Amino acid sequence: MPEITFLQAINQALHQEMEADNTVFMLGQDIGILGGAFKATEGLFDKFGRERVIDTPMCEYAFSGLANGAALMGLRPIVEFQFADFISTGFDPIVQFAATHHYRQNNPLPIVFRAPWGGGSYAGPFHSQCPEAWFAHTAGLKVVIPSNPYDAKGLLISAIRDPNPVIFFEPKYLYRSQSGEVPSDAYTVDLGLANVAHTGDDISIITYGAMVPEAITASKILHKSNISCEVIDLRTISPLDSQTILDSVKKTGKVLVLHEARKTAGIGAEIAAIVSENAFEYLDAPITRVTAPDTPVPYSPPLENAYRPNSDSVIQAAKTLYYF
Amino acid sequence: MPEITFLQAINQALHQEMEADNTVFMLGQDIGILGGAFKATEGLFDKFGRERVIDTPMCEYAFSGLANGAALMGLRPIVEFQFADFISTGFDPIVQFAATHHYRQNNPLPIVFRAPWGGGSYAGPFHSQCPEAWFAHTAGLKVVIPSNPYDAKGLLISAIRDPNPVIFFEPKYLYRSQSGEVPSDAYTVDLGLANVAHTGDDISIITYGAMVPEAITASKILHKSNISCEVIDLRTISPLDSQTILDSVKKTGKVLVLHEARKTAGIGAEIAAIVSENAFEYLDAPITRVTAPDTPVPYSPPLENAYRPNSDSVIQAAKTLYYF
Amino acid sequence: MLESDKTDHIKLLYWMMLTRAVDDRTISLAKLGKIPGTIFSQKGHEAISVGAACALSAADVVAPMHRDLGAYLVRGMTPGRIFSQAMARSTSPSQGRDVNTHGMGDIELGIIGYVSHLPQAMTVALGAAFSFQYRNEPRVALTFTGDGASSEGAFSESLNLAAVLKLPIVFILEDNQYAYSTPSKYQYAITDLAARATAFGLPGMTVSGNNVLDVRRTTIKAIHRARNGGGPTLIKANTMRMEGHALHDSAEYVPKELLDKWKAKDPIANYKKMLYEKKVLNRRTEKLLLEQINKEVSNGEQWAENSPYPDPSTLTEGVYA
Amino acid sequence: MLESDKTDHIKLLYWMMLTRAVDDRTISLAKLGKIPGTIFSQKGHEAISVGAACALSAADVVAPMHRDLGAYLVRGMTPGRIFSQAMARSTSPSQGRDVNTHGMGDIELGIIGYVSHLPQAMTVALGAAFSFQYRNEPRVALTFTGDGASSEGAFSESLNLAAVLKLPIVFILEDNQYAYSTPSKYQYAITDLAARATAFGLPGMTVSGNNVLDVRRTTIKAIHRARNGGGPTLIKANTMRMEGHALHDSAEYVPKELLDKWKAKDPIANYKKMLYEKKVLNRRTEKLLLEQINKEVSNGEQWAENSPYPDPSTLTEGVYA
Ligand SMILES: Cc1ncc(C[n+]2csc(CCOP(=O)(O)OP(=O)(O)O)c2C)c(N)n1
Ligand SMILES: Cc1ncc(C[n+]2csc(CCOP(=O)(O)OP(=O)(O)O)c2C)c(N)n1
Ligand SMILES: [Mg+2]
Ligand SMILES: [Mg+2]
Repeated sequence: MPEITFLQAINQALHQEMEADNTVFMLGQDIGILGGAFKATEGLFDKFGRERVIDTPMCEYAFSGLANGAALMGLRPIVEFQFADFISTGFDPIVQFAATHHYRQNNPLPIVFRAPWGGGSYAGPFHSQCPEAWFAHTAGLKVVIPSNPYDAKGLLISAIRDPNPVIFFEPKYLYRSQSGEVPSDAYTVDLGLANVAHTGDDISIITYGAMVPEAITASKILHKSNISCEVIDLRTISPLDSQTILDSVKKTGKVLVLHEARKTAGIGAEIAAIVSENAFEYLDAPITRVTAPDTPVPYSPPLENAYRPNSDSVIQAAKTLYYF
Repeated sequence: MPEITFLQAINQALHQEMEADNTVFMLGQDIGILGGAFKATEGLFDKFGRERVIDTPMCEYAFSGLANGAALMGLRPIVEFQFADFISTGFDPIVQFAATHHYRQNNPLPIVFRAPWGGGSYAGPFHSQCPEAWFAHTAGLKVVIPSNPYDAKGLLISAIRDPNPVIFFEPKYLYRSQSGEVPSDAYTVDLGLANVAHTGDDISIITYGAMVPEAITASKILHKSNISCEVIDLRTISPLDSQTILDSVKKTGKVLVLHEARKTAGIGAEIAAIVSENAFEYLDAPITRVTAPDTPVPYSPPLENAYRPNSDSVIQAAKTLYYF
Repeated sequence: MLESDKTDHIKLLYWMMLTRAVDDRTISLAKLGKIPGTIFSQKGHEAISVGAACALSAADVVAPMHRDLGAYLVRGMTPGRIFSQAMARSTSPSQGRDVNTHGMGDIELGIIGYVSHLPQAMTVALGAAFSFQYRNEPRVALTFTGDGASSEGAFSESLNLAAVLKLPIVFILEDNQYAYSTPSKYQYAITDLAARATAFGLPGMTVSGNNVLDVRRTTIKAIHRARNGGGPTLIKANTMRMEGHALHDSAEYVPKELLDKWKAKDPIANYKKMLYEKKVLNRRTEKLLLEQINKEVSNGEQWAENSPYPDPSTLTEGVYA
Repeated sequence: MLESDKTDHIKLLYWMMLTRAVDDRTISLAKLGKIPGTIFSQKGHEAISVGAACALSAADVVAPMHRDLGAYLVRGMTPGRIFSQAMARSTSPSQGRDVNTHGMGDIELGIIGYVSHLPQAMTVALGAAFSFQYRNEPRVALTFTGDGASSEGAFSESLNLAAVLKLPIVFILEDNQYAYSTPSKYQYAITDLAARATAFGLPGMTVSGNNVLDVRRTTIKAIHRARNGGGPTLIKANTMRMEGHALHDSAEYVPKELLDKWKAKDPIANYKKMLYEKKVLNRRTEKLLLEQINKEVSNGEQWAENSPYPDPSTLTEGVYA
């Protein structure tokens, strides 16, 4: 299998789904001629033209709403937000219309809202955000965050084919830093299923996105200290795969939740709640959250480095948990 | 002390703070001549005029942004959203500017964003929402939800005097259904402090807003079955008063979290996480969440009645928890 | 006058009368405590929603707002389903899940249900229009908004995006001089909202919103333009909201003289008068119309009342497709 | 020509040259790897940000966007603090917490820091203007936005709200023909964005954004109007973004001829030429100016480089006031 980057995997999924299904079209800022701020949509404009790859004006509200209407009429829009940070500008059409439409009106709305997501590149408070919890708390949306090129392609194809609105966040830190083997043909990775990215017995590290490689690195290092970690890569943040989480927790009895989003009312809180609700008797130690603190994402490297969890912070927390 | 309604308590706080401090002004839709969709601002327009009680055009984005700028220049704006459901239309200025400004720029932004909040009145998916978790997950905002007339007045006065942006949600279900003794003079109830609304030994019911009276009712009924519940009224949702929560949990060992917002990644998840992180050894049973399900708020009475928790659902869950 | 023109005139009258009858009956039902939620008064808006909707072809779609009961009826939504929606029954377009005209969509009838956040329906209509353009179908989207909602960013973004993409869409702006209690002077600082269109590169027209023929004629032109690749149009229809904003609103903030002035312009009474003068309408036809409408309304009410409430066990179904 | 006019002309030149020098140096620093984040090119925008900011009085406030480096300098932000912000040091206006010109506010200097979400600065400026009106102070708010950002709902809402409340505010729309890679024709469907103003009830004017005197003259008029209760004005300044959108952007999507055409209109070169012709400027003065600017820039760079990074232990401080 060819090795490609995370970014190329995304690009491939877009190319192949656009080719396979002519109801699929894309819209967003600078996705056409430029190929996107990160080049995720490179080559699409040349191949499919402005009819299907549309550089919109700056109007996150209207173009998200347009996607709602187009999906309602049977198309499959893929909306790109230039950064996940700007999804708050198109918030209303997503949380009020897209999320509630099937429940209220019984018509499917197959839309993917994509965005480069997360920190690690010293891009400051408005180009580093992780807003997935807002959407996980909003019933009716699926939320997907892949952690590697294989999943990125397979999950994106699944998201495009899904009949529901899917928020698809791409850890931009991994765009070029992560490569991996990816089948050249189209394939799917099921939404709603977590992946055991690393097996272990002592601690369950439950995480997603760009923290998965950190967790795996940490696990390998911890292994040398005879601490065996299981890494659960959630992949789909909403709806959560409680089964896989609980299976792991029942085995290890110790839980470390890890994410680069802020702590309070984040996904980690939900996982802690699910575990303490459903695997109480299996727990041998307090549930530990390793997350960003409750601050905006600071720009300066010493600050962002302290803000964003990494393998070191995981190792430290895992050791405390292990020796609890 | 005179008995007044929840709504009158809000109205009194507004009148008194407007009188006491001429940097306080209000803006929103239909708050002037009409006195607000729920009459919360009644009499203010007559007393203070359009200079200080401003009926804005329909533009949640721009008027929230205006509040940001006015606060930056030393005024104390109070913004009313006609319903909490419409705060998503003014989302950007709140979560991007107001929430981050002090951290980035070191200037205080004393703003109150008020809104009638929550369900129970068969008002459907767009006039019943409980979006507090979005804001609790956003660092830099305070989030306050009172449960009775006394707190409503005292907390609103505190919110107006606070140097930070405060999201102030008013359970509209309680507006007219709840009366209580309220001092006629201005007074404050500290932000960030939970209230033990009912003392007990067996189960800690941690809740807020319109669920507090339900919890108290349930506690009284459970008392007859010799189940003694402690009801913690959070009052401030962000930042949370972990101390009061943990003190109660350490005493009872059993936790029931109760809210009318949706379950996933809600405030209940955060409380479960805090408890399982910090009071693990004290827990005698799984943490139980009694919340609305992950659906939009349905209109039809049989549906909304099933959607929204009440004293019956609390009693049932508490019994299960007690006999665990 | 041709017989077909006569029928056509009678039809317009019928739809307006039916709209008012359904509105009136809904208010009565609410007063009887049979409607758990609130309802929005339609009085004054009948000629706009009916006139515009009657300009559509069967394959077109409409994305109405909360004063467009007429458009729902014209598109084939039965009074029964409308009452059922208000009465929160499982037979309603939203299966009892959404309130009053919110979420009262039926895609088979070409009706898109709106969410409360105004004027979000405009953006959804953009998408419908886009899908027609994308598939090269000669179809058009029609959507409605209010004078108040024209201050929202979504309104301007929609006009701009429609103009840039040259979408086959027609926007009707129902200027009823108030947004809830807020009069126009606190809402905008220009004299004619139709000017907004020009600023975004689409034609803006003004019609008398109390004249159903005027509304229809202008909408037909705009739809024709849109259908033939000419792009979007904004039509501003002037009228007056003749009741409170919604059921509970006594609207004391509206000057009585203003209401009196507009009462004389009632879209139905005046149209009827004109039809009498033109001898299109006579007592007998009017009586027949009234009987038919009464029957439809009563049957609808009956049907709705006999419809079951949704089963609470279905509460969590259908969040996802 | 009066001596004071000469000084004035030299001052405008100085600010524009300083703006470009700081911009150039920032780019060099970035290429040396000394700037962790990205930066936005300023070339082509100097006359707008300098000309408009020079129209303000000391007590007025300005809410710039990302191509208004000149406005920061004119208001008294030192090159050192600007470099410090880019280099993420604790001495920067955001204490190293915000990136490039984002959050580079200093309320003592009357500068409001912006957030990335365009054109949200306009709405914040509304609030500053509102506070002046509220307190009956003869002060004015000046804010900037781009052609691309004019498609956002926040732009239209701001014009409308300013007009309705008659706020003392001036909006400068910097039309540089592109929003990142998106050319005007994909952004809007009218020929002159100044028309937007009229549609919301405020005057809209167009100036040459490459002529600092034209920009300043028109802004002074608008500010005067605002200060005297005349309400808001929109000024559209035409220019061309002469480099990529930001550091990493080679802007191959911009036709070379377009750049060549605008190169000939360089706001600084042409102004300088005019001053030479008018004998306001001579080689000696230019040399002195350059020396002074170089010194300021180098000192600033030095100061910034010697400034410490923020202490990670301060990470969670100051979330609340
Ligand atoms: C974004 C948003 N804010 C507030 C409301 C609450 N609201 C419902 S109708 C209405 C007034 C609408 O006025 P207009 O657009 O003129 O329509 P009209 O009701 O007069 O027909 C308001 C403020 C809303 N529906 N959406
Ligand atoms: C709401 C929002 N969406 C997207 C972006 C990303 N973005 C940053 S600058 C820019 C282009 C801005 O164009 P314009 O307003 O013309 O200003 P210019 O950069 O040309 O000066 C975009 C799309 C943003 N900052 N804000
Ligand atoms: Mg109106
Ligand atoms: Mg531009």
